[in-house]
Amino acid sequence: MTLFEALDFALAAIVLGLAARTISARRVFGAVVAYVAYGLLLAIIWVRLYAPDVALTEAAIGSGVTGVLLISASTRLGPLAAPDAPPGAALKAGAAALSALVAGILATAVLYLPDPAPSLAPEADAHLAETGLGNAVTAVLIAYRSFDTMLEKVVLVLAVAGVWSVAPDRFWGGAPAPLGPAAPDTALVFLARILAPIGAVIGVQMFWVGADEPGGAFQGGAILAAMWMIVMMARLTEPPRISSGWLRLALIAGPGVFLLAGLAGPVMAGSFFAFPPGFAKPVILFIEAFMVLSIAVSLPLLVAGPPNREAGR
Amino acid sequence: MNDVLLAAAGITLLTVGAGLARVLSGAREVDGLMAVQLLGTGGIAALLLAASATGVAGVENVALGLALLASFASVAFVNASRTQRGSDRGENR
Amino acid sequence: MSVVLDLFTVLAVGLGVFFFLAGTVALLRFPDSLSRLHGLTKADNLGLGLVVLGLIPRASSPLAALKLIVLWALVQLGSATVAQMIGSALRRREEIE
Amino acid sequence: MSPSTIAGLTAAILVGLGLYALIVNADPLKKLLAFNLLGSGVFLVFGIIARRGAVGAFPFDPIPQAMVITGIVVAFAASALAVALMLSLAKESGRITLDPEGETRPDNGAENA
Repeated sequence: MTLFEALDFALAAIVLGLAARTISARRVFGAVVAYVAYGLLLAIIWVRLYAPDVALTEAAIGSGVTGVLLISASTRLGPLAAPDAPPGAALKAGAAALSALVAGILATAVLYLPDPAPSLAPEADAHLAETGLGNAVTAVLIAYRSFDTMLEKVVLVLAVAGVWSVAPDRFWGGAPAPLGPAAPDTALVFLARILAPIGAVIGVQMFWVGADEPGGAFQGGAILAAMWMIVMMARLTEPPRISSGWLRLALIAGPGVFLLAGLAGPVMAGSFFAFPPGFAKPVILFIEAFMVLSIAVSLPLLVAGPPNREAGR
Repeated sequence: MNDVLLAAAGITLLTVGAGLARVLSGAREVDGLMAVQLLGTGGIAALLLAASATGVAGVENVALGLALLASFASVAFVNASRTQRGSDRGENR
Repeated sequence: MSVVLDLFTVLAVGLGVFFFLAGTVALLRFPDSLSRLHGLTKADNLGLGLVVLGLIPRASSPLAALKLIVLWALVQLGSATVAQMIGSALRRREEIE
Repeated sequence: MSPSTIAGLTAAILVGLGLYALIVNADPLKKLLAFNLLGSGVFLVFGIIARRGAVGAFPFDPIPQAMVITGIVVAFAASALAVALMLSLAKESGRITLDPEGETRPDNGAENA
């Protein structure tokens, strides 16, 4: 066994240990701490698999923003967490057997994947020049599989609408609960004041270089979202009222602009979601800019939850 | 030289990872937060070492993203533990 | 010249790794939370700082080197704030109990 | 063993762990965590398929990777919706169990770890 094999095994063991800790921790708080650490290490495994784009997304959304969502949920639900009756031994044994079976089938499938593996990489590369992009992952997201990505933005809008819809009628149009305590740490206020502007610049830069290097609309948008959230956690700003026009416009800007560009395809380039040849890169970056806006707005709103104050306040 | 850097990356990651695993098996929640913080910094160091050794494009961008978010989850945790303790005792601080 | 620089890199990175090790040991061995916090912040500050210092000679361009330094500064800002917050949370807990 | 095989086996175990916890844990928030673990295991399988699709100068197949990126965002959106539903369930009923008889049962211990 080489040194690097040993390191890979050790990394896998720690990741699995953290996963086990996540599901076995008695209190949700401890479980979420383990989950955030798990997400961090998973991002490093993604780097090992030559997937820096995914690693960034996993670190920002899978670990960071999801962690904040779960931790704030556990705070609000914590006092209510009445312990349920523990599951019976039969249920545990059955679940263990089923899980072992599924894991076994999956492991077998992984070990007997066809060799040589099928790959679309040459096709993706062959048409990369037509998009004017250098990052094949961005090309897949915005050009080759653009319909998927557009609908995925629609899912985000629907999720925000779904979260808002659980609010009682009298709070409709009001603002969600604040993200931090009434008197935040002064150190946190300082951090938010310094970090947020720098982070905003880096987020925009990450979107911009995403055309050619790892990065892109999702990663840049997620970092901008995190910066807005840290400003709200320091109580420098409050979550906006959900009736505000700019907010709703920003939410639908991503899928809206994407859809319009797709509909303009038949006129400009001959088919739906086709971009005019020679002019594809500016169109792609234009669409992506609005996607960044929508992602940066929708992720914090999903974390903030339904409105809990009346619209007048 | 590159192998030395990669080995350093691996050792750093395993050290902080093992420390975290050890701490989380204990009962002290605050220590878990500290260990996650150390894991974040160690992970960034490991990524930078790996980026320098392998020259794979974009790894240092991942490190930059992690650096921005390093404090993010911990801030939420401390805020949450404050709110939790406050509500346990029916007070705000 | 490059041998000297390589030696410098190995030395600085090695020392950085040592500090991560020291921080982990502090986390596991120190008796109370405040001293664990103290040991930890020293370690991750110096650990990452030395690793960055060691990698600067290998940076492909001055801009890449600057990026490394900015990254280190960001981590410092974040971890110092978190340490402060954890410290005052511990303090409040002591006052209550 | 290659890094992608190790990651693939890790993914299989993650799916198993997530599925087990999803069935066994009664607390909806823990179910949500388990669901996220299961999901990241599935994403990791996509990741190794992308890595195995390395051809020539390309170190990975970009199509599965792009699908994982959209997948992570959708998983987060689903988690946020689930949290909102839990919070409103808690507000309506004052408890967060999915068990309709949970309240009438004797409170026999927190040992459901």
